[in-house]
Amino acid sequence: MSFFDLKGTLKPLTALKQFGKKPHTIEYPKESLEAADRYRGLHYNELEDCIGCGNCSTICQNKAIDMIHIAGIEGSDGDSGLRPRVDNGRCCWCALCVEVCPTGSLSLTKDYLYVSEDPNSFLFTPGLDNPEGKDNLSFTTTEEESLNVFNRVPMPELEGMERVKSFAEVVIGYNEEMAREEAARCISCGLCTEICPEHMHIPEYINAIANGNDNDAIRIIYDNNPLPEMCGKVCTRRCEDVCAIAVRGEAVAIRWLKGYATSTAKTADITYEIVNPEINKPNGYKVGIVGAGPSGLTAAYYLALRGYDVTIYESNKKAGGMTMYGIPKYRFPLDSLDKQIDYIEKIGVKINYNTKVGKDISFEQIYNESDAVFMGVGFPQPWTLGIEGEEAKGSMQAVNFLHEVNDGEQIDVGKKVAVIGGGNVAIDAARVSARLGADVTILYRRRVQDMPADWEEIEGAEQEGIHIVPQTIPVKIHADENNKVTGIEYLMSEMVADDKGGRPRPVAIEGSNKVLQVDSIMGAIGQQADYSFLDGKFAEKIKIERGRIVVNENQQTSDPKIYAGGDAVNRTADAISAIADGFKACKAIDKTLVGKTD
Amino acid sequence: MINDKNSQKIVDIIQNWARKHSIWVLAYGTGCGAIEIPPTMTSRYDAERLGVRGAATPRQADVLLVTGYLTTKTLKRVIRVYEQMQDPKFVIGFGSCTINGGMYYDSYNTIKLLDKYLPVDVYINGCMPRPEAVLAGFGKLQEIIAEGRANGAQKYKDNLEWYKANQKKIIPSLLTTDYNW
Amino acid sequence: MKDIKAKLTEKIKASFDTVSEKDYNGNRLDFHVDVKIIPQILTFLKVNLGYIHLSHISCVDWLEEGEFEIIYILWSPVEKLKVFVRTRINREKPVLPNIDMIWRQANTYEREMREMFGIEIEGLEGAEEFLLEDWQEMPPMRRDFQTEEYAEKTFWSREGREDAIDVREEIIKRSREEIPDFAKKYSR
Amino acid sequence: MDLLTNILGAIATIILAFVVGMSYGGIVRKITARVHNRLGPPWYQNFIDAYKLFGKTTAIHHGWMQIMGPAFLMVSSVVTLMFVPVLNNGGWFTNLNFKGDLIFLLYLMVFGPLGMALGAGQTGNPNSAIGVTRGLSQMVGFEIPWVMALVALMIQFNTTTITGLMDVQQMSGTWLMFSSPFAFIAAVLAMLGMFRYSPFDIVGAPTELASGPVSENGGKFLFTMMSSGSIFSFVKLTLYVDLFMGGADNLIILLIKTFSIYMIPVLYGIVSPRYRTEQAIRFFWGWPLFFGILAILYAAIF
Amino acid sequence: MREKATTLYFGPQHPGITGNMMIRLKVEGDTIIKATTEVGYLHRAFEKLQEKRNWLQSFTMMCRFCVPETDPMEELYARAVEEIEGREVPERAKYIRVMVLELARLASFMLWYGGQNGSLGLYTMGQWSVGDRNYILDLFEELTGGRIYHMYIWPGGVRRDLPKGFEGRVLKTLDYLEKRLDDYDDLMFDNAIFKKRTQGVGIVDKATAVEHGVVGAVLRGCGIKSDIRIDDPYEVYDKLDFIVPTSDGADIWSRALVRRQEARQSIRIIRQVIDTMPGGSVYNKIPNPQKWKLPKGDAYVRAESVRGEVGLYVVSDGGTMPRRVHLRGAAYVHGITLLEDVLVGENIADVSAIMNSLGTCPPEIER
Repeated sequence: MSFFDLKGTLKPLTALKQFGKKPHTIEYPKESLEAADRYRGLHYNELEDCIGCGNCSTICQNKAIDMIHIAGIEGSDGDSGLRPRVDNGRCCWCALCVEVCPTGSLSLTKDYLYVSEDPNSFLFTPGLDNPEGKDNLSFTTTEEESLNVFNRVPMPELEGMERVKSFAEVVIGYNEEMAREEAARCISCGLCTEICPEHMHIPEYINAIANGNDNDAIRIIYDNNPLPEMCGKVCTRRCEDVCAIAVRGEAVAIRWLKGYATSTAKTADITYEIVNPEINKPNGYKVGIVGAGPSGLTAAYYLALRGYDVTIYESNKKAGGMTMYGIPKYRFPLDSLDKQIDYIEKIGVKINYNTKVGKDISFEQIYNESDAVFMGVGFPQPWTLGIEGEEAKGSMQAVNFLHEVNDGEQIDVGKKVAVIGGGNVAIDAARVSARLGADVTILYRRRVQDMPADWEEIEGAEQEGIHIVPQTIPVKIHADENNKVTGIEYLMSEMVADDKGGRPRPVAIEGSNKVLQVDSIMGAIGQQADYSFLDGKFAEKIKIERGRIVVNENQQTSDPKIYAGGDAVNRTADAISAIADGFKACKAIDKTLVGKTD
Repeated sequence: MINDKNSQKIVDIIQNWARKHSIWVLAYGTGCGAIEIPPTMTSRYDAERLGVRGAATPRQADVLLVTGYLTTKTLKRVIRVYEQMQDPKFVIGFGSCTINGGMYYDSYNTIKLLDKYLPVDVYINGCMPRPEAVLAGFGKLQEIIAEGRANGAQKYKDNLEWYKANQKKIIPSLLTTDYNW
Repeated sequence: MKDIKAKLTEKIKASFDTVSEKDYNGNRLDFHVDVKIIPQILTFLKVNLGYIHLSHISCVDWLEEGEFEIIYILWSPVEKLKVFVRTRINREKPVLPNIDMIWRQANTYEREMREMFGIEIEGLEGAEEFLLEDWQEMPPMRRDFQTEEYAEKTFWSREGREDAIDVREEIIKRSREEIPDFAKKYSR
Repeated sequence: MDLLTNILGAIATIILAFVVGMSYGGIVRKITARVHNRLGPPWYQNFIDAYKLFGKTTAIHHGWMQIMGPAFLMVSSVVTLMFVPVLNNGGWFTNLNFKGDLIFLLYLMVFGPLGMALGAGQTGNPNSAIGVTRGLSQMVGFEIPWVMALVALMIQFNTTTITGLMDVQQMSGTWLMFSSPFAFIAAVLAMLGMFRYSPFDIVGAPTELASGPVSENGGKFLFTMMSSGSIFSFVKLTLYVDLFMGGADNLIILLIKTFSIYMIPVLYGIVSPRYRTEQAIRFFWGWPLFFGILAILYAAIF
Repeated sequence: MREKATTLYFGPQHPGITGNMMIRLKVEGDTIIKATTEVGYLHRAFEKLQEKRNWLQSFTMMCRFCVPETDPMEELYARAVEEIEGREVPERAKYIRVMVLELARLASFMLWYGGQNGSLGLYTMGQWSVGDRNYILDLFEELTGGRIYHMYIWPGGVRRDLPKGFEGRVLKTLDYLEKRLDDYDDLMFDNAIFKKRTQGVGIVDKATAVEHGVVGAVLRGCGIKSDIRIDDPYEVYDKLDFIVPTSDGADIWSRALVRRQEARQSIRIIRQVIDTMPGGSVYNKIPNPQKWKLPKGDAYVRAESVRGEVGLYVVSDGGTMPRRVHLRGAAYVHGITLLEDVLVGENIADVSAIMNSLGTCPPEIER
């Protein structure tokens, strides 16, 4: 230490120069800094956009977020009707809830002042309690930033022009690694299960797949669906439409995942081993089932599990109904179906093939022999186009065409084919025709985006070189002198908004006639039922409206002993609804019969 | 004259005004929220211009800032400190953890509800609250002091047994001296 | 780095025969040793091999295997190598030798381990209570100690949140779905 | 009549000292704040604080001695105030400033801290006890140069009264800070310790002793200490002005002079860390003592 | 009272204590003859809680380990998880991480400036530096959305890219701070009294340092050149040019000198980072957090915080939750055994200064 540290004494005094400077102080109540653009303040939830998936509640490590009912918000398909409420006595402002919100409805605002005397006043429903927060958003997530994985694991498929060379399955299926990765995308909200007609336990089996327990997944799937492999390939998968991830991204591939899980059980025996179904002792009741379609098989399977003696009467030589005969094999290979039918038969279901009810066996006989009858007869009869020249050779119905192809018959469709319609059947017929070597054109009344077929199917068709001509109304089929189809004449149409608020109607434009030269024409504008097997007595007894059998919520027809399901009953006309019908009928039958004895 | 009701009222108003503008905060960083106290007290936000300043010992302090979570070990000291403070005294619960456990809701060592153990006058939400929020909390406290509603200390005295029972539930070694100050 | 590791392994193996090593990418090398030779091997590493810096002591409770794993992490400022000395001890009667005469700060780690895992450290000085006070339950860092249960039992939660509904249950209720019991563990 | 005037005068003096001392405290807080780059409290903040402290309950007692501490402080400040002439030529009430008061004043000024020491020791708080020990040690430190400065003045001008020294300045027209500069320097350096601003605030250092002697005193005790401190600082400032700056003819000049001399410890305090006790004593027994001796030699030779 | 030893409780409620802990001091006069620390006032059982949180949820806890400097903890966790999982981090994210870490260091130095001087009674310094620290916190708020708890560096990168024009604002703030650091020097390092108070106080010599496993500025303050950023480089520190200051005094003064230079080095590093920052993405997305599993394994990662080396040991058992997360803060070593030993023979007036100088941070000790 120096004798006297003058510098050390005087230098600090320079600090006093700060006296004259402007204070740095922000006089808070009078003025305040605006919070940064990313400030993580209080929550805001866009109640309209929120679907109540509860992912925010799950990610919250502090259990700060509750899902509650809010007056005025009713749940519907794809919306649980619940909305998050934040306990600000727990919230740590980490914004993980925002990062995982699949819809992007939840965000944070720049507001942070929340001061109160009352400790019970810190429950806070974002969006409801701070509607003004909308203009004050700070921390939000875009699709890229979000922690949800919005991109589906791409499904390996055959190349477009490669496919048309054979009937090989187009969709190759996930391998294990892909399936795990895809399953890991699921946020397990369960919104999908509500819209699924069968209410399959979707999040559970997806989680099982994600955890690597494929066998558990199979068991969960078989809990209420005996034809999962079929569903895994051709289901209309309404679940994926309401998938929470689908709001901003691509839905979890629920269908493919189900397909993956079931495909891990290679044979019916293995399936049997994995599912290890608990079969009740025979309870002495007999159930007759008309039609071995999805609904009939489902009812049969679950009734058999419950100890019923079940017999199915099937007119064709193979079981499966429309899934067998209506779906082309490149979508749903034969061995896959066989495996499932084998498995169902293993449980103890008897299937009488080539037995047409009404012809080989009378409905009355079944009725009398059984304690309950289930009708899963479907819509085997196609609608005809109802235009001139329809009876010409080369003009056929797509359903019949598919049936024959699936039956193994060789059909010559010629070089050029026109398919009329926009549903899945139309696309199927078109793609099958393409595989038979034809150049196919699809004619549809409305626009492409109005087509009821799956977009994947439409895309697939386009990749396979199929032309789609929208907004066309066929008016006439041209035939040559041998009554062989040579072309189809159609009018172009324009879409006119419906006055009643329905979807726009196509209206033909006069004079826009065009002719397309084709060798075959396939009509695919819908099917109808064939109730000819019902004898007079039953025909009166069973109430039928607009071609559909009328049933109550238990699938019971107007005859309490007769139950019905499938396309002949429901309007959606897809396999999963049929399965749901079968399952419901099974439960109702079980309740009626077993419940009666109890 | 002091017993006269009206003059008592006037005295109260003046006194509350003085209390409102002179808030001495006990320097006790009980939890992580203490990190936002220095910015609040220093040049940027300068709480002193509102009359808020630190007090070194509980005897001199008016406000106990419970800055965040309280471990059971600290709770024991905080209770002791609170009881040493002289009336009128106030407690500000600072941060989410004082309201319902916050991030530490399942920790075996932190309490969840501060108001079970101490009478809390104002809660400031946040994890952690910004200095502005802290100042807003002081503002709220000033407001209720001015209105004469900040009577946490009285509540503590009135419900002493209830508070003591709650405290003893988690602090077996709580000193059982009488609360006589 | 490879040479250093090989040389080190060789030296260790020459002095201690029951040691097995595991190599990792980067500057890390693991030694699995028996608990009895812990003080010797650590002293050897510090004094003879220049691993003068005790970076960390950690304890992992492998409840399923009935063992505690103790990991001593050393660092040599010269060789720039992290050496993990790992040992396993029985979970039922855990005893560990004291090493705070080798590194003074080990005392803190050991006091914490004693309190948090209930591991007895032979000849350890310092107050029994380290982080906790009046603790009466089992050592809290053991995996079978259920902290949420304990917290729920001991500290109250604020009321008013009972109307919370689980989304999955709401959906199940609305669609009248029945989930089999074995599937429930996969619900979120 | 005389008695009444005296009593009223005394009360007026006390009020003046209180108000000025408190305001100075507030202004100091403001100035400090501005050097800190912040806005600071309003200048009347100390009044609010004092009033609030006065309104606080004091429910805890550590025996009579604890009350004695603040009481001693208050009494000694007030009594000291009575002995210090506020303005020149009896411009303000003369109160008790009789002949020979400078030596008496020295004793009086020690009286308060001693009483405080007793009171603080009684509280049982070790921080208080240590604080008091430090306070007394430090007092020993700065008291010596301070006494030497005063002794030098007394020798130089052959008077032991403040009024006498004031008269000397009035007559010569030169302030004592110029006519006996060494004494002034010694006194100013001692003043640094007397005001207990940094670097000599170890007594009540919050980061070490949790405010030291006053740590057990809140509410009315603290109010008493605060007001007595304010009065006492006014006393000390007035004394300095009286002794070295020729006194003041009216209140305005008094305020200006006292304030400017007050700024010395305040401003130096703002930029200084604090000395430890022994460092503080070493400081006072270094340069201040040297100047004190120099002052006495200067006085003796002169 | 000079003769007999008194027991003095320093804390937990004490303005001079850093954080919330207690030191039982046995004093003779003003001299400490024995010091016993008592910690646990801030034990929140993070490590227990993290066993019950999944890998992403655990990340939010990391920053709360030590409040004065939160980012090294986040970075450590992210790095440990990345090491176990083998996850790549985009280059830009690494640069941003370094920038955030250094800004955090700077902010922490500011706090230290305040604490060190506050403990010695120079409150002006605290008012300045803690006030100026707000400018860094403003930057943090802009970048991360939080002033104190950033929760910004997470496994796979950083949460968001830099806002527009952010680099410019950082540079502007740095320019300002650099000017202020000179002011601080005038007030603090040129101050005779500060020198007197700190020189020869709180000695940690080389032998003690090795015996106690001392790290960081305390180690550098006794002449040993050691810095994790150089010795065991992480992120992009090996590509940056900076010096590790050392000083031989082994007392508070030399540690202060070391820190003073380190603060300037931090500024230098940030400038370099901004100059050389590459483009690209900042975040290698993690899978759905609910189902995010890490392979079995463990990792021990270290970083250099203001207080010294912080280490994090993370064990994964292959599940969605950590098996064990164990933090070793610099204060864990400095705050208990070292502090107890250093305090013996010192004056009680210096306790607070020594604690600040050693970087005692109770939340880091107790976790």
